[in-house]
Amino acid sequence: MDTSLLAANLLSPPILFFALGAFAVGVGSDLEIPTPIAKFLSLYLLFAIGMHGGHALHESGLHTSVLVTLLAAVVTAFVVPLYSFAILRWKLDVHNAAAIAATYGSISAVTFVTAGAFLASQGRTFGGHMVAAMALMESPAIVVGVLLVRWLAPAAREAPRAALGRHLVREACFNGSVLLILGSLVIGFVTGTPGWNAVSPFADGIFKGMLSFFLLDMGLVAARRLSDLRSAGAFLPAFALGAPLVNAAVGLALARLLSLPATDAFMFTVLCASASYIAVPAAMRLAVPEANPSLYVSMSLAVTFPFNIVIGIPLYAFLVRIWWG
Amino acid sequence: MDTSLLAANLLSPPILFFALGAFAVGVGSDLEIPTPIAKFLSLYLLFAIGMHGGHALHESGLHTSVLVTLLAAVVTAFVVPLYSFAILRWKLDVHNAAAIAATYGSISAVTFVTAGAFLASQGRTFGGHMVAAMALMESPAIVVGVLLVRWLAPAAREAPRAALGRHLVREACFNGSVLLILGSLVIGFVTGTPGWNAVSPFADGIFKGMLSFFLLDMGLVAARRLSDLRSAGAFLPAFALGAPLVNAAVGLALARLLSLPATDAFMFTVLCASASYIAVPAAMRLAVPEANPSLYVSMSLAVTFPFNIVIGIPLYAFLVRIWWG
Amino acid sequence: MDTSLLAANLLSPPILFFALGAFAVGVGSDLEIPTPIAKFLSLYLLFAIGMHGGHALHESGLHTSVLVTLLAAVVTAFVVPLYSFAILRWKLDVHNAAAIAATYGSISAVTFVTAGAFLASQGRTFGGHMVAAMALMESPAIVVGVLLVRWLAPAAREAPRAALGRHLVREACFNGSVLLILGSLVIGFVTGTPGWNAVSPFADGIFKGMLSFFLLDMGLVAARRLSDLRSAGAFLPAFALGAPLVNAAVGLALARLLSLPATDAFMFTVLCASASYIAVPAAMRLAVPEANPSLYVSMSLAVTFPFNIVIGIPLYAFLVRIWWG
Amino acid sequence: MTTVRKVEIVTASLEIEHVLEVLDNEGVSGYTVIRDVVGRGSRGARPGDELTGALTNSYVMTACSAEEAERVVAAVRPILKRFGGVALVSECQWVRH
Amino acid sequence: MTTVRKVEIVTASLEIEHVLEVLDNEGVSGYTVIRDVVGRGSRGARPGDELTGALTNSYVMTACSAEEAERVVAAVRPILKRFGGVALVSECQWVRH
Amino acid sequence: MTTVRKVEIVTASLEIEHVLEVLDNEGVSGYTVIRDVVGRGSRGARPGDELTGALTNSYVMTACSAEEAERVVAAVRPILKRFGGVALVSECQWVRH
Ligand SMILES: Nc1ncnc2c1ncn2[C@@H]1O[C@H](COP(=O)(O)O)[C@@H](O)[C@H]1O
Ligand SMILES: Nc1ncnc2c1ncn2[C@@H]1O[C@H](COP(=O)(O)O)[C@@H](O)[C@H]1O
Ligand SMILES: Nc1ncnc2c1ncn2[C@@H]1O[C@H](COP(=O)(O)O)[C@@H](O)[C@H]1O
Ligand code: NA
Ligand code: NA
Ligand code: NA
Repeated sequence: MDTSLLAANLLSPPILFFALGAFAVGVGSDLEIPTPIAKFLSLYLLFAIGMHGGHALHESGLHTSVLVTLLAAVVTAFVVPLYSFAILRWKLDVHNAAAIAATYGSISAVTFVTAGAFLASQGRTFGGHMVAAMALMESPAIVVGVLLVRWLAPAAREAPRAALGRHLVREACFNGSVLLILGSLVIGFVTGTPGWNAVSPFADGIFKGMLSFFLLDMGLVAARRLSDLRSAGAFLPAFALGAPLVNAAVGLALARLLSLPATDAFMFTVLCASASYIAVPAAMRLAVPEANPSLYVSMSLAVTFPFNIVIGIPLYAFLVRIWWG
Repeated sequence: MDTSLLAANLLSPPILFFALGAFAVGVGSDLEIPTPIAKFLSLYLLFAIGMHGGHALHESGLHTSVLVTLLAAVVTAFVVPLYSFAILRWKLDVHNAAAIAATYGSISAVTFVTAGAFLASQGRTFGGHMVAAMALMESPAIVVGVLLVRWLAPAAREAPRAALGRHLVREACFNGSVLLILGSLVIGFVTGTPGWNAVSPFADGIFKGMLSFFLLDMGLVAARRLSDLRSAGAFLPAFALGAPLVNAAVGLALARLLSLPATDAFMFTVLCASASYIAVPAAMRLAVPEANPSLYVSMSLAVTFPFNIVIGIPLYAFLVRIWWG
Repeated sequence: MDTSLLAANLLSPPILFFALGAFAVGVGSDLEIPTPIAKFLSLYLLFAIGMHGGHALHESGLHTSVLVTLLAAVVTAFVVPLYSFAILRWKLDVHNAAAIAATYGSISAVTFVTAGAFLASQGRTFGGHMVAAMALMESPAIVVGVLLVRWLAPAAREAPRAALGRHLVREACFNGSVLLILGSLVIGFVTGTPGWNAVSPFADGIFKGMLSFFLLDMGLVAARRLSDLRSAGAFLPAFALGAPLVNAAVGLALARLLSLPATDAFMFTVLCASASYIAVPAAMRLAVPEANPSLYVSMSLAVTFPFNIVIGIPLYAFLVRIWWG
Repeated sequence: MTTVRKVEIVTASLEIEHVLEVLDNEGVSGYTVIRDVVGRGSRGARPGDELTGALTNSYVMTACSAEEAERVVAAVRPILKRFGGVALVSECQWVRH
Repeated sequence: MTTVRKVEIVTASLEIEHVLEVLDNEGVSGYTVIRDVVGRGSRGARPGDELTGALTNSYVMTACSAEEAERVVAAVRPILKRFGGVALVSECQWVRH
Repeated sequence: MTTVRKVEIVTASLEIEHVLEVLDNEGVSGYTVIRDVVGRGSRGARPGDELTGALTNSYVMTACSAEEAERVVAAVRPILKRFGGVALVSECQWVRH
């Protein structure tokens, strides 16, 4: 792998603040971001990403090629949790396998924006519709995860079917973070350039700084979580490192097949490789309470997320560069 | 009414984020802004509005015409709660009538800034002293509301008079939000251009973004509150829709009488039409605990506020355009 | 003292917002900044100061003169608490004397940035390594304070020694605020100009506004604290006013001896004169729980901090101007 | 002062609406909720540092009659069984004003 | 361990200073306050999502002697009567250190 | 429902990790923590408005057996002695699910 890509990624404030957070936990520091602030930063990022994507989509318009990409994104988001489940069932019960499969089928918005910042630091941009793709990839895995449990876990079959449908839609589509990013995307799209100009000092100007701050908190939380995986054996950490690679390969292949432009292909690959730690845990906690959250949250937050932002992003960029030329 | 004004208002990020918040509650989403963040955004808006107005006042200076406007504002703020009380007494007891009258006699800073953003989107500005007018219009209604209760509610008459005076001044003038906006106004005035340059990236640059975020929260809270009014019959919702129209008419007439410039007239009308949901509820909760907060808060927040920002603002602008030419 | 310096300092938004906060407490207002927001603002300031200093250090490079200044800073930070302790022991027990000595040996980052803003308002800048000096001056006083207790307080001698070392390092060097400012400094240094450009709208653009907001909260907290000192006699308030003057004199003399440039000398003097109210209280609360936090926190926050930002800063600037010419 | 039962329930924040519905249905005169408490139990830690509320608890307390307490306890038991948490019942004196 | 009374009071946040003054006047040895709790009672919901603290409650707890508890209860009763809220008294063991 | 002890501890937030370690060591089945409570006691006010957590308290509650309660109390006593705070023990019914 090209070391300049690795360096470009590592020498950025967001990544280094993530490392600082992890370091703070390692040395037993009492550094702490108050919970309401962490939640605000997370809402801010969704707001900013959505507005940005909506504006970009407004600029580029809705071509057929855009629609093809969006379709591919949705299909991938349905397929990834299915094969992940098959692999996970090898070692885990239905509930945990389904919850982890949903986690890896969905996406991480912060991984996405870190990849975007990585591109931007090289003066490159990606299509605004990739944000739409991201928003569309959040929910399908939740649906798949819940349905897998309903079909395959004996006890769950008895639960009333009516409630299921209503809950499923609410959790999958009106989940707070899904709703905020989709809503911001639509608002960014319909308010166009005047709307973007009005909010861009907030949504764009201070973005990297807010992202750095948020990643500081992610570093703290991820490092605290790492210990939860200690007692879980080697299978889950291995899955948490292997899944992004396999899913990235799937993403790359699909992007190649659809002849996406290089930067869109890169962002799509990152989406496939990333795993959710906000929307899906919230949904699984309610829909599959039998699964152990410290497993799926820790795998995604403490292993896959750091792996992707530190090694994955430059690696996927390297592969795209080779393959796309 | 001119539909282009309606569209200009509706197609702005703040209004659409308000709608997104209301939509989120409607579909049962778990989207939520942490309470400390909502409070921070609200303090931020007061800080920013105050600094902005103080700076504008510094630029324009304190003419006689400015002083006339301020005087008119104060007089209106004493008169509106009086006739509102007379109407409300028709259906309500003294305590609730007084609390609601105070609510409608005072103003809403967020309605004011939304109107300001509406003007700005058309490349127009208003006089900085209108912020001073706003600040001066917050408190009189509190004084009137408390005095009405003291004079007309039998039980309250026995309470010690000494405590009343001290409390009344504290609640009316040193209420947190009144103090912050007045204080920021004074600071913006005395620090002049260097002061404004120092804080403007914070107080001005990110303003529209912060406002959008705050309105998202207002949408959530307003929609949750709407249900509180269901059991209250038709009178209160009708008052909550009628009062802004009547008060706007009073404001327009007075502005015409005083020959205010068109944009100042518009802002003054918006102030008259708006109702408080921060300063007054806090004061009434303490001074008139017998009144039911879910009535006055809900009317103001869930009916009058949305009415004003969605329909009222373009309507008042339309009327000013007709009348001022 | 030159009154124009005093005016330049007083007529800045941060100082006036501090006064507004104190005024709000004085008149019994319910104005309040939510705790998580205050903590966020405090973390933000450390982040911004650190990144800014790191970037400036990157621009200027690490000369010998820089290293000499850093060494002088560390030595001062070890010496000040020693003589402070000697004075304080005259009236106080070992525990309280050590805790207060540590408080005055360490520094206040907000005093430092207020001084920086004062310079900036006159179009002058200071060397980025002064931020490094500040970060290095936070911890030594904690070490000295804890060791003084261990050596001189009879009961403490029995505590296990092993735990002491580990705790001491953790409290002194990995204390949340020390770690964040040092970490940001290093990140600002290694990411250089691209890093700074990425975060500067956040770390620099909105800085003065955030600082004003934070000082509003400091004004509130300081004024509330003032009453804690009422019952404590005249010695402690006298120390809280005298210590900054004595320590400033030490700082000035040392700066002169080392021929620091005028602006660096000024900032160094401010550091010496300032007292900690974040890092040291947190450390002392754990390491010397026998000491009374309402003494050391109140002295530093309610007396020394306001004294420094209102009178101290223009006074030290005046002295530097006289001596450096 | 009347002798009443104090029922205290800790469960996942995401389930708290559900518990409050139960309280409303059983007709208790009121309740007090503390949001975002954290803890540890048989299902591991709920450290509350999650970026959503997925891993925090909430605490609900209601003062009610012995019969209401029994009905509340019966109605929340299945929720606690499925989503985890504890319910504690004790006796106390309610100061009627 | 000493047998003491635990007095728990929930009332409007805006009135809490008033309650704390009462506690200070009655000479209890200390108290613990949880700010910004929410709830529902005879005066409707206090959902705490207000943009000021106007509609949130606070919770105060003090461990004190039976006599102090009686005096505290008598003194807070009028506050609760006017501004709403509950006061609960129970018995517990205080671990003297 | 089983009769258990409820142990409630309030101490400095900075010491709370220490108390939780004690609870883990004594093998209680779980606990609930409320962070950032404020108060006043023999060591003065802990108003919680500090810019760090240096002057706030935390509250921990655990439902456990009488023997566990005794061990917990014995183990936290030195912490409370050094850093201040209170520990209260009462009896209640635990709704086993
Ligand atoms: N013995 C206990 N005492 C106090 N709180 C408990 C106890 N057990 C569980 N909890 C609380 O209930 C939550 C869920 O418990 P569990 O379902 O056992 O994991 C925990 O996170 C704690 O907050
Ligand atoms: N039965 C109850 N149990 C617990 N908390 C209550 C109860 N009744 C009222 N409260 C609390 O006291 C507040 C004011 O009650 P009220 O004055 O009855 O509206 C409510 O918002 C609740 O937080
Ligand atoms: N009698 C009491 N009742 C309730 N809480 C108390 C009591 N005494 C102390 N506390 C709490 O424990 C903390 C430390 O107490 P102390 O060590 O006595 O200063 C106080 O800040 C209160 O939060
Ligand atoms: Na994925
Ligand atoms: Na009005
Ligand atoms: Na110093």
